[in-house]
Amino acid sequence: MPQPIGMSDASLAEPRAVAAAAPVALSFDRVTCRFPTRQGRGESYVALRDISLTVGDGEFVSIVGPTGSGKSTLLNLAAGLLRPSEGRVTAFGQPIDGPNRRAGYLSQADALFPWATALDNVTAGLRFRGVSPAEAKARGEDWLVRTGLRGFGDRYPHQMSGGMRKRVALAQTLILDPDIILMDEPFSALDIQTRQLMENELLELWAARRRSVLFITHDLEEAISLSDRVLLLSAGPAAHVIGEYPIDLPRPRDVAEIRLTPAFLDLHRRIWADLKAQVMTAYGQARHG
Amino acid sequence: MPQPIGMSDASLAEPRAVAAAAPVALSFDRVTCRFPTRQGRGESYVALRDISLTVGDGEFVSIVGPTGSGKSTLLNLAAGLLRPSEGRVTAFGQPIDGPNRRAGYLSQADALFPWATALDNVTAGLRFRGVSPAEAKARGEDWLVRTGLRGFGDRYPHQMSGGMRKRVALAQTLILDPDIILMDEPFSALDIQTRQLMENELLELWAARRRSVLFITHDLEEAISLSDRVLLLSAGPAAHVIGEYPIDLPRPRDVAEIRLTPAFLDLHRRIWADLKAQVMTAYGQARHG
Amino acid sequence: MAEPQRKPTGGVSRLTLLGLRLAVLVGLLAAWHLGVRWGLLDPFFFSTPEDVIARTWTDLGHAEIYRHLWVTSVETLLAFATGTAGGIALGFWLGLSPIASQVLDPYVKAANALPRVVLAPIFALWLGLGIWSKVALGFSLVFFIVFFNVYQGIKEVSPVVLANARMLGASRRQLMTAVYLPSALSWVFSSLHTAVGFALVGAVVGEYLGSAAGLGYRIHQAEGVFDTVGVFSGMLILTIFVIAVDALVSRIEARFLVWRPEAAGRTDAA
Amino acid sequence: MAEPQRKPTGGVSRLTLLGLRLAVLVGLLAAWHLGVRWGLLDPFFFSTPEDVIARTWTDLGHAEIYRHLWVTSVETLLAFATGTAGGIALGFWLGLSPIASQVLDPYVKAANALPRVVLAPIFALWLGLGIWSKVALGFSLVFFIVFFNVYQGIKEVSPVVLANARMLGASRRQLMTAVYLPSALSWVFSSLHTAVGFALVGAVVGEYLGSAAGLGYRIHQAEGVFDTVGVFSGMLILTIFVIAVDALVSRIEARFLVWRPEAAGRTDAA
Amino acid sequence: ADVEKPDIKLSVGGKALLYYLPLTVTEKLGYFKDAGLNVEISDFAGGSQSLQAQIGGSVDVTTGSYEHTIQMQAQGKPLVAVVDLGRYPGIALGIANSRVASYKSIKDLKGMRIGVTAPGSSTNFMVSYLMIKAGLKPEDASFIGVGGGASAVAAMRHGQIDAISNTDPVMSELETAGDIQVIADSRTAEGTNQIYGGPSPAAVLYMRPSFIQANPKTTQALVDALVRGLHWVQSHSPEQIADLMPPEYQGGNKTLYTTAIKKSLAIYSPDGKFDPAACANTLKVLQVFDDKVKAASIDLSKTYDETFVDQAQKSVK
Ligand SMILES: Nc1ncnc2c1ncn2[C@@H]1O[C@H](COP(=O)(O)OP(=O)(O)OP(=O)(O)O)[C@@H](O)[C@H]1O
Ligand SMILES: Nc1ncnc2c1ncn2[C@@H]1O[C@H](COP(=O)(O)OP(=O)(O)OP(=O)(O)O)[C@@H](O)[C@H]1O
Ligand SMILES: [Mg+2]
Ligand SMILES: [Mg+2]
Repeated sequence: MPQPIGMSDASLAEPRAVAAAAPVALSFDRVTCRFPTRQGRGESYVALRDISLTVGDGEFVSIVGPTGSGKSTLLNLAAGLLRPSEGRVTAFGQPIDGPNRRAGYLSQADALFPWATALDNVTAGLRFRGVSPAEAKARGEDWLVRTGLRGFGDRYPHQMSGGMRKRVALAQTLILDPDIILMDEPFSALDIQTRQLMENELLELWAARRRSVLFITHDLEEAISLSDRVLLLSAGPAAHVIGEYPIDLPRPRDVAEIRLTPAFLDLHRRIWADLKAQVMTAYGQARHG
Repeated sequence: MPQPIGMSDASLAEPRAVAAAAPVALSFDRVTCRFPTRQGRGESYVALRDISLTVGDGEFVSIVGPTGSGKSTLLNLAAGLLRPSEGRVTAFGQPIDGPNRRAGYLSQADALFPWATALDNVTAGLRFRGVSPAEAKARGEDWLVRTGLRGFGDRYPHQMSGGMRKRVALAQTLILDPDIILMDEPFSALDIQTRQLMENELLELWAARRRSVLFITHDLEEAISLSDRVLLLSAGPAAHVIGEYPIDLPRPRDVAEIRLTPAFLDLHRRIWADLKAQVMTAYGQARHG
Repeated sequence: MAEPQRKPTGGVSRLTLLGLRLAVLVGLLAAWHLGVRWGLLDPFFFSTPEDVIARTWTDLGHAEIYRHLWVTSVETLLAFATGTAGGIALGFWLGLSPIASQVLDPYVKAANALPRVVLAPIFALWLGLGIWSKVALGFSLVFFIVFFNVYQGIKEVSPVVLANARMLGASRRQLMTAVYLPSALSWVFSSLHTAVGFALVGAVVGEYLGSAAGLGYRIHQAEGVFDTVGVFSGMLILTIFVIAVDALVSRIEARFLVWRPEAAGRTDAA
Repeated sequence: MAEPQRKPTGGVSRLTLLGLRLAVLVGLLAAWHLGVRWGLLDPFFFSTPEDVIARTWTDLGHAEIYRHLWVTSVETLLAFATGTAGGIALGFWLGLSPIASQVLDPYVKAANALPRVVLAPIFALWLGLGIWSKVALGFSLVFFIVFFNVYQGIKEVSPVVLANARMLGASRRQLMTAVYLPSALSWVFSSLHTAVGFALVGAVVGEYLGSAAGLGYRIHQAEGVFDTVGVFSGMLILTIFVIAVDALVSRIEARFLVWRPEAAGRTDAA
Repeated sequence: ADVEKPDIKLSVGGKALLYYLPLTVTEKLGYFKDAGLNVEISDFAGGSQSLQAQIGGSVDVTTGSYEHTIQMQAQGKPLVAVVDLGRYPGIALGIANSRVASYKSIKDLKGMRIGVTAPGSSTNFMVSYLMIKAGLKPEDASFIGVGGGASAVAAMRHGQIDAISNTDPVMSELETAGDIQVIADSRTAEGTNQIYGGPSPAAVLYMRPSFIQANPKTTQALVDALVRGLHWVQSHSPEQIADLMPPEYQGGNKTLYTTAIKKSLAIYSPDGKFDPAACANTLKVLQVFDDKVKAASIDLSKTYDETFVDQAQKSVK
């Protein structure tokens, strides 16, 4: 079961320095990912180059980075929906081949089943696992309430607002209580208030069960207030991890209150400066270079 | 052409008090919008009730409100893609019947043509208007650069990241320079840095041509830093405008800098308090009642 | 209580619709009648609408026709059911197994191109002259139509939704029932509308080529004695029959596809 | 230079594929051969694979067959082209005009259910005995298959994308070329794969029912004198022909649908 | 030869059937060419389709059953036969071997499943006629359309029918293989006499009267060529005839084909002339089954025109 993976090579970011001793939930070992562009012409775009990182068991890791840098790609690799062109990805020491069964994945795009109601969407995973319909319904209703969707259980996706659909997707993933939770901008379609409610809900859940989380967001405040560690991805092409920031804020946290503490503001300022530089590169590259 | 519309009824929010004298780009007059739910059973859900609001010519108006309150529905009405169940919507004094030809609409969902490259997507509107291919290409390339997508012109939507697609959609709408710009959370998929760059780009453009803008966002700071006026929508069902906040910050603004001014912070605090109350209602309703 | 309307076009009242449909029917009949009257259409080949309707009316008054209709219906429905089931099954198999699909692709296409009329004797040989050889002929038409659509429908399943189901732990079987099947349903139904017609064609042609009963037999008999009225009246009965079956398919379709947005639906749904 | 791979299944090498296909072919031929050998299949009805191949081989060495093949090809391609064009045109019209579609719906379905074989004399009457009556028969099959799919394809257009195009100022015409057509393309192509086969069936059956040349004519002749070898060899040639045409359709399809994600594509694309 | 219309379109329903053998013989020997004609032969699935092509005007002339001229006269579409290719219908009725033991007379057809080429065709009529003569009603048996090729053979071999009424080569194939016992045979003078009480014209060349009026010389040339063909058939052995036919007609089994020719040889008219009594025989049969023919008053003399054959007797040696 969980075993640390020995790695001997050096890389720009050295995440193992932090997590090496702890059991490892997710590990990227010198992963490179290329996409073919222009069918048939053999050209390709290097999205990620030589990424090494780990997520410890029970650790909450966030990834921030400029748009288009490769965050979603990274998450797809962790989910086992993409295979790396080079290097390897392991979950609890097992190489990932095909969908990562120990992970739950909330994707950036709308991935609800359009032919199922909100309740049926939320309970889909339970039904796949053979949970009895009655129990699935009860637990599903509970999750609808938790995500503020009480009474909307019989709506089809096209009858819900963007934010409502996102919350259904959230409930759909979390109801299964997976060992590894992969989330790609889960809260970006929500207003700030609802978002904070959801963030607290997630933190509560995480504190109770201590699952491993890999979390992608554009909101640096969100990243800091939730995580144990924030990783900064460089601008693409050939994105790699260029910064790693352990967040040593005390737990339990309230995401609204913690933002006002000086320690938070300090961390925010530091990461922000690095992130800004990255975005300027990305944008400058695309715009002028 | 632009004429003020006389309205005699009273409503909770009185937007006309501000904009009545100026020419009116967009006007909602006691608009109610119902959706049938559960096919065939004749039940219906009242999304918006009795909404009256106006957007003056050249005015930048933002709408904030809890998720699921009816913001997108409002914008669909303004775009002429939905018809109100009651009341009427006019653009420059003309009732809207079918797609509002004077408006550009950036929808919340991914609405790019999946079969067209980024460049072809950006220039689609120009080609519909009979602009020569060469000119369309030149202007399209220019917009790709402006949105930081130089060199990605030949990618298909499925080959781009979420943020990249959103920027293509932005360019697609703005390249046509419509009289009324309707935007539904255009920047929520972008990281903060890129978002600020895009916001400044939008402000610059707006300052230069003085188009009317109706802007939906979840980010209150964004709403304040961009707008002339912020409208607050109540939680659904039967959402209505419960607050209206003229933003008298000086122009031109830099969206990053203005957030640090005391006037901004003051406005932010006021609106935030109201918004928070709304969200708590919405969430409480759904969760407990 | 006006609901938000999507498009100015669309709904006409049921009555207007019926009126328009009748107008088209009357127009067609009038054109036919006048065509024969004015000598543009030779009654030897086309008969006249009044004769055909009169004959159909008398025929429908006799028990005899119902025996034939019954035989044809049974054949049609069996061909439709088996062809649909077979097409869906093979469509799923090949749609989900890239290797099998690549290997079998040329054979499926070749089989689709075989002229069924030529195969009729072989069907008769294997399945006898009773209803089964007609069912086989109908099957061989329905099967391919359904197959190609199901196969394509499988390929069109949204990769995002599919990946989501995988991550939620769906087994292969569950993927099938929970993702592929509902997603491919509109493809399936589209093919069924074509297939209903072809099932009937298969049954009738089968009867026409060799049988002892059924509408195709009657038509063939009428044709043998150059009784055009009989031929057309047979086809009229066929037509009425197939419209009834198709209405059934449409009703089932509406039942299965409740979850879809209307034509010009929401613009914030991805 | 491995690209990121999506699924462990999927690609087998071209050579393996060819090998597997050949294996299936050989398997089929062996089953046939042994079936005849062991008396399960009566050679009177089934001939033997070696005879069929030998006959096909000799036939292909004579100029005669190419004349027939040429006639059939021309008919097939014409039926395919006209049927496709007609199906797409009507599909678009009815797909975009809800009133027309509701009014004409029963008539289209009725027409689809008419047994074409019975109509063959009328086609001959109107179009003569040359290739056109065969084209008409093929047309009447292809048309409906394409029509129903195009019609459904139009209905499946994403409302979000459609609304976007409207807001961008697309005229009705432009909506058609810029949205409906590309969006419905996969439906169209799916129908074309079925349609190729049916175009050929139409042509061959037309020839079979009455003609002076073509592969159907040859098959009919062979059948009349119990020349099973000739019947099967004719079908073999048909088969080869249709596979070639279908490969062409697939190639065009690949060309038109470059924009699609592969089967298990991105999960952040809506 | 100077004909009005050298390019002639001819329709036939099943050219490979022995019923139409003289046509193929004439074509193969090049007699049409000799007469200055360029004949394009379109082959149809059955006689009624080839008749429809004639009525529709798609073809100029047709080789088909003499019955058609009567049936069409009843429908107001006069056709005129100009040369008789077959004296006897060439149809035979056979009983499956398994039923032979219990078969005594036509009356025993009652309750049987009888295969005919198509419902309403002359193979059907012949059986029905026999049944009526024997005091049965046609409804006493069930008639199954089995076509005229391999499908007919299959139906009999696989026990799907108890009796079969068909033409050659189907009947010869079944007889040779010992599947059936022939009980009525209109391939011979004697058999035809038994069934109809005299000969009854089978295949003829017919056309619309207007065609004859407009193209008398062409018509004469066609008749001349076919009469030459008939003479050739009379003066050659079945083997020689089989050799003349296109190789694919033999279906890979020359012996069977030759046997079939031998069996059918008697049905071909030696001179192409019409026999009024025979024509009346045909009418008599039709009046029993065809309501339209029964209702109409048929002028038999308008259904055929002997002038061309008579002329041909002089010119063709
Ligand atoms: N299938 C593909 N084909 C070609 N390029 C691709 C493909 N998928 C992703 N890319 C490219 O890989 C890069 C990274 O994409 P990814 O979606 O991982 O970015 P991201 O960091 O998630 O961005 P965002 O914050 O906008 O969601 C982008 O430049 C994108 O264009
Ligand atoms: N077609 C529909 N059928 C039924 N209900 C609908 C339909 N469209 C919208 N609604 C309902 O109307 C309400 C408002 O939806 P809308 O999309 O306008 O919200 P929103 O303010 O844009 O939310 P978000 O911030 O999450 O995008 C929601 O409760 C939604 O469920
Ligand atoms: Mg992403
Ligand atoms: Mg919205």
